[in-house]
Amino acid sequence: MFEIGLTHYLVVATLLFVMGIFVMITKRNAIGILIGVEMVLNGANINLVAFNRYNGMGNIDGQIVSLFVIVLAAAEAALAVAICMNFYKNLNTVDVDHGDTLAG
Amino acid sequence: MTQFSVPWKQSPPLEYRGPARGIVALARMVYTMATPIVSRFPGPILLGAIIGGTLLVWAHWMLFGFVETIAASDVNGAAHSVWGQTLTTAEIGAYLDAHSIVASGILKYLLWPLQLELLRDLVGLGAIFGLFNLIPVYAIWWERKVAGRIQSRMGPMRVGGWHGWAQSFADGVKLVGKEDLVPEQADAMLFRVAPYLAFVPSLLAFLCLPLGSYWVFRNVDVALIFIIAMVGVEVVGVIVAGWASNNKWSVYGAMREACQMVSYEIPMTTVLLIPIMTAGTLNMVQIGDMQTGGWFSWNAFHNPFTFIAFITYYIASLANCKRAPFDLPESESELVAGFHTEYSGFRWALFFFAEYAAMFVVSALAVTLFLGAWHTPIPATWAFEEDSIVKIFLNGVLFSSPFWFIFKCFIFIYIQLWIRWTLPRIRIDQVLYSCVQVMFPIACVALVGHAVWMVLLDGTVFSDIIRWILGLLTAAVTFGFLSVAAFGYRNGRQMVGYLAVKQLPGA
Amino acid sequence: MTLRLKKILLLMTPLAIAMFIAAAPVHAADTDLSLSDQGIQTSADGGLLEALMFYACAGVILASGLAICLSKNIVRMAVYLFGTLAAVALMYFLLLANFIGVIQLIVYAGGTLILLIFGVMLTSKSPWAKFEVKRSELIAAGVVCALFAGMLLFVVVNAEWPLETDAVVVGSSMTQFGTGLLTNYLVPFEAISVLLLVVMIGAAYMARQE
Amino acid sequence: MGNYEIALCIGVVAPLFMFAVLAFFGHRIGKPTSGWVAVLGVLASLGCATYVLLGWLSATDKAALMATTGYDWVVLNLFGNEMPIEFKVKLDGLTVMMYFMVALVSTCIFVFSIGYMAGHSDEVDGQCKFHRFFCYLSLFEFSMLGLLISSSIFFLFVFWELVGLCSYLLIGFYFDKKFASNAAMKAFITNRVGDFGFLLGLMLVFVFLQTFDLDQAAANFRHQYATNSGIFAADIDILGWHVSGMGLATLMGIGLFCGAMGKSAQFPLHVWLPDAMAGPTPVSALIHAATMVAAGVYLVARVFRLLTPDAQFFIAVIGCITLTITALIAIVQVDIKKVLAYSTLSQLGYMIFGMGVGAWPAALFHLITHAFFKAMMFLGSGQVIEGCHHVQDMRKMGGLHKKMPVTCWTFFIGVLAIAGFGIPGTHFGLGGFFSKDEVLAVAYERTYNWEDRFGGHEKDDGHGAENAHSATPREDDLILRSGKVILASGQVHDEHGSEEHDADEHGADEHGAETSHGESATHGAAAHDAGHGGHHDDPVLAGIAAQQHKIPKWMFWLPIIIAYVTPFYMMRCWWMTFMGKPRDGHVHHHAHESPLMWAPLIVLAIGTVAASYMMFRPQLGEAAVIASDAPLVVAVDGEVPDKAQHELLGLSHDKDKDPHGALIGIVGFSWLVGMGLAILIYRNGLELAERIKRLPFVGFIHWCLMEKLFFDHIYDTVLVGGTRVILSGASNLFDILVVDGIANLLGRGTVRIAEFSGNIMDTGGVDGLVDAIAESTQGAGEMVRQPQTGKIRNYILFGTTGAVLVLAAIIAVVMS
Repeated sequence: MFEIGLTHYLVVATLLFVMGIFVMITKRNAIGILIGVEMVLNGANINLVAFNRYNGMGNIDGQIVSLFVIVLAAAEAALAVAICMNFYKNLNTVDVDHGDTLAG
Repeated sequence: MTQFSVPWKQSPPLEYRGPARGIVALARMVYTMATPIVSRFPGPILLGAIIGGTLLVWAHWMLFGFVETIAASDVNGAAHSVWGQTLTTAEIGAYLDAHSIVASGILKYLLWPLQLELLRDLVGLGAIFGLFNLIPVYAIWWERKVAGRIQSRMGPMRVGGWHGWAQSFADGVKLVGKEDLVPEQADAMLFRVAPYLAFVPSLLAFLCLPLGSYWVFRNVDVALIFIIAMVGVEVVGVIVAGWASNNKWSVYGAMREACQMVSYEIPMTTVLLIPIMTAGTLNMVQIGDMQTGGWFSWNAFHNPFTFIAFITYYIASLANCKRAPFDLPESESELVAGFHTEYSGFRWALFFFAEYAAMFVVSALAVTLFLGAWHTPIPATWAFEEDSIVKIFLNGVLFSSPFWFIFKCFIFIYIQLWIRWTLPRIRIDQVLYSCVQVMFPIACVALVGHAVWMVLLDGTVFSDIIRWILGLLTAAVTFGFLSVAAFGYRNGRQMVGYLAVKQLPGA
Repeated sequence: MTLRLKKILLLMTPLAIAMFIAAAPVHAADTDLSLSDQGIQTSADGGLLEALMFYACAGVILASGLAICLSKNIVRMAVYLFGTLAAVALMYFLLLANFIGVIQLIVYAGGTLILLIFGVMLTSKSPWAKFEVKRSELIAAGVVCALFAGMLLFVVVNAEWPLETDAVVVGSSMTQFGTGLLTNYLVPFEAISVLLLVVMIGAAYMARQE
Repeated sequence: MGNYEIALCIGVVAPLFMFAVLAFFGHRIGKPTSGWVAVLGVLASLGCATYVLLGWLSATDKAALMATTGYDWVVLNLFGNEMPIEFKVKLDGLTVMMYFMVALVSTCIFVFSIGYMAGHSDEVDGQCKFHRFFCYLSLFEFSMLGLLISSSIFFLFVFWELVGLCSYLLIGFYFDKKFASNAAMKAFITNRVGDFGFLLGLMLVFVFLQTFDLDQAAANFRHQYATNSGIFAADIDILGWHVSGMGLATLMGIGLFCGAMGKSAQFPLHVWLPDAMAGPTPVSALIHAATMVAAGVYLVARVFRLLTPDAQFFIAVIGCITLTITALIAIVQVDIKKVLAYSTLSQLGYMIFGMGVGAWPAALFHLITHAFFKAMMFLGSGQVIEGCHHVQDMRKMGGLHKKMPVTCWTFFIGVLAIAGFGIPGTHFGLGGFFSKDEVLAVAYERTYNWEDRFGGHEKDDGHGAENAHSATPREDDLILRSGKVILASGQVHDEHGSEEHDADEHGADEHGAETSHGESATHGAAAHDAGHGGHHDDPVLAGIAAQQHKIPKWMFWLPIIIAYVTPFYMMRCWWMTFMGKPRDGHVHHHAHESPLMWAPLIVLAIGTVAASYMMFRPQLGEAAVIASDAPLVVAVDGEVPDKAQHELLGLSHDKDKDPHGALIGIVGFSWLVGMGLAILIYRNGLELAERIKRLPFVGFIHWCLMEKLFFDHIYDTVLVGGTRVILSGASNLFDILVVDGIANLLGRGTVRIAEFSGNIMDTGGVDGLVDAIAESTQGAGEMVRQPQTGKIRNYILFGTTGAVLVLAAIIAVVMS
């Protein structure tokens, strides 16, 4: 119980990941979906760093990859917010359920 | 003295619930009981506060140094001597065992708190929290005095005694006693949380701020980025506050704050890369330790690019802690009070604490990275070398102590105040223009130039010549400025200086 | 609901301070003779303190995550996300990844989150605009996610991870990051820089005024 | 880094800084000032160059100066070992001289440009392009100087491409003119062809020599040759063509030379340079006469140690062809800048030819003298063009010497210099007289004196009893043979050390004796291997060079003939422009010259005269040659005062075999003949020339030459047209045969089947079946359509569901 190991971190990461998916599914606001994506990425990142800590063979590859993930997440957020603004400009709402004009 | 009578009806005492009740009662008690005492003995209390604070920090340092040494001396030769000799817990234990002292077991037991980091951490936290609270209190008082002098008036003079030194304490007590209003249409939860979101990061930044080689709570290898991150995170609180107020002026303030902060972080971080490149580390203690040996060896005078970087950083830092002329988020002439329009009482005070602490933090970054950190302008080799306790004390105060650090920081805080009360506020588009089209190119040029300089010129005689020229130039400008100010003060008895006094109407 | 979340969030502040104190590495002398002298932690404290910090951290992460799931207000969600991100950063400190921790703070909490809130402000018509989700959808999502979480947890708990118990656990140093980025990871590093440029141009293009 | 390296770097960076200033603030700085800003940058370069040059000339221990430290720019982990790509400043005589030359010439040209561009820069929509011009020029200056100080081929390539870019930008400076933008594109594409070869050579260097550093590469090359490993051990098939190790090394050399072919506009790729005259005239002077085109020669000089004899022969052939055809074309050109362009091509051909035959210092000497006088002449032509209001046709000029005396007489100095004016047998002469003479002298050696010098020794010593001197027979063989090779003065100094060199007559006899024994090279090589690791005169490369071919006779006689042609067309150009009677009153009336523009001309004229005598100042001559990295330089000094020095240079003692003696008879007075002929023909205007042109066969030749020997037509037809034809033909064929065929087949088959079975099926119970299929399809579509809600959240939900199912399946499989 008081000996914290890899599994503990993985459990937290898993829960965060699944909650992110839940957020993505249940939020109709585009920004809300973005928040869900960030949660998913964070969950994955915890995994990377935790594996690096407990099974890292003395190097920091996991941390470098998680650094890349953070940077990519920032880029993705910038682009996604721009997309949201465009969405808002075109449809006058950020409700993603209105973005189904191409559906058959 | 004209005595005012109260022309309106006295409002009934406000009703408070929960813990606020106790706090308010305490505040009232302090106000009623302390005011007569404070106004009667202002000098001793001020002196006592300063000495007490210093002693607190001093004790913290001693404890640190001692434990530090004991912890570090396991590495061969790395130990610094405490009181003239090196000690480790192992050595002490071995000594006790070897001499078969009767009470060795008990003594060893008594030594154990030294190994418990929690104890010294608590002491350190106390010191930091004290520092964190004292700095805004005196900075606010000082700002009012400076503003007064710049506007040819006296500023607060009453509370306390000598130049109203206790004004901020009185204000604090007043603010705690004020009613905690939440607008009806506001998002109450976020409205209440926001001040803490602004306040806590500023406090956390102090954890990594070194006031000396040993005067640091946590010597973290990524301290510099951590502090920048904390300064940047503070903005979340401001935005949330503006949004949660449900007031269009507040939202405007918050939006301005958001885009201003995000933009200005880029040039600021870019120029901060320059001292990082020079030092090759993100560890603030190491960066500071590299700048020993007088003001020629300070990073700002390393080459022209670092000098440019220093100035660029300082301007960007003004924008980053929303000081004039970049105080768009709270511009009182357009937005009432910007993001904290709806705030009152203690929560309002939290924002001010955050702001003034952030001012100190960015000044401390400027000092640590560019202006020799805690080192004296004159080389430390000039220190007294003898062992008498007075000399050691002087040595500590004059040559390697937080004295210099805080002194330099307050110089920069003073410049911030000075700018605020002399320069007009600029428009938001001008703010963004100056960031993207002026500061950022300058920062990039300085970065590239510094890199080239480091590769080509470091360690050559050119570099030294440039360094001397820059250092002497700055010293000459500073000295000349001080001379002019002193001359003006001497002749006009006014802070604003002789020449300005001559121009005043009626002079 | 709101009251409890408020208390959780208010509890976060002293908690964050305490956890940073405990998680930050042991400071040492100014010479650079060893890793610990450079402020780099060589092993976690272990024991009770670490466990307490971990549980506090995990608690904040999960509580604010849950709050995001349940919240209807987008700005509140963003603020809860801030709690998650900060707690994840603290978790990185616990995992001896100081640099990743501060980068998480500066990029995620300082940059991405502000961008999100900015987006919210620019796109919301009224501060209280809410989009309700159908109950059936909520139930479906809940069931699927619960199943997913259960299975993943089952795998995570039952899997036997190869652990290096005897290897020395060393915290990351900036030198390692620099060398790594400029040798083994040079190509992704360059690719990401190009990508960032593209994203910058793309975002500016998409969000421009017509 | 020492002070000199830093000075060189500052000199490189200063124009870059000015480039940045002009790029960002140029439009604010304004019209004349931005030019002066650029001049400031290049003056800084000139100051640094002068500082370094003086320091270099006065230094006693040059080897110590050359030992520079570098910085690892990036460390590649390839082939299992670490390969640093180093940024290092190359500091040797070649760099110092070239650097100084480039800085000086460009300073003059920058100043000139301020005057010139004042009238030429407002041509696009009234938009001021003045600062843009100087912006590009500064960038070019940066790239060119950077090219000169690069110690690694990699950085050399980087700067190489940068100068190419600047050339493109500046040729297309008047991009609103169709011909200018076309010329820019042509130059760029042609250069790409050459650079492709360069890149291939670079890859071979990278793969086989495993380094980019020039010195290191040369050392590796030598080592690989000595041990018969690496590239020499390669035995590969390229597209079924078997290539031996030596062949691959030759390919590498030719590949590297391809870059020079592109930049220096050598024979197959020479077509871009005349078109590049579309750029402003100062650009032509700076880039397309003095510096960038010479960079090709510089490149060959730098990689000389990596060239096999076959590669050298290839280079010589290319140079020979270039110098011949372009000089012939130059005879008939009427555009003043075109004449200068073709003469530049011809002179570049001389340089490349000199490199190819091994006249390393002579070619560089010619490069430097040529840079001065050709830049001067181009500026003079710019002055004329500016003065005559953009008239470039020489037929409309004439009699300008009264209107623009300074231009006229400085131009005349240039004509004399390129024509090789001088009194044979004395020290009186100008530029080309000395430099071209040396190239030709070496060619003479290689043509007529080669066999009898080396044939005998190969038999006697090569496989003889002296093998015991060295480690491997292969190396030994080479060393012994290299001892007989004529060595450049600089190399002689190196072998004996500088102190011996100072005592000239003492060292000379000794050396002469040693040379005949064939041991001195062994001795020197041992000393040098210990010291510089494959520096100047390593015996192995010398050995490679010793296998050089005896060049065929036409390769000696063609340059000789062209030496007569050159004075002719240059004099024709000068006379048509400045002398005689004015042929166009309007043009003549407006002609004038301005001080800002003729002052640089005078500086360059002085430079021309001074550079002519460079070889005779021991210090300067050494500066160009000493301690530079030519492995084997077959050099014949222009004038050899006494017998001792004669021996020192390794020339034969007999009077009848002295190349200079022979050359006096052959080309000594070529300048007189050529120029005299030109004056005779053009003395009285153009009538005589017209009459000559009307002669039967001459007319045909004239037409051929006017059409530039059809190179452009050939390229246009064969390459461009061929590509078009092949592609369009192939696509047509594909369309007709494959696409149409399949479509027709399917269509026809469908029609047949429908005809055959349609009636039966239709009338049968097919309708019901079809209806059933349609119904079921629609039903299935409806069913499938349900989850396709178009809502992103639903897709995520379905995706997650899928993941859950897959995970469940996996768990089930694993658990069971």
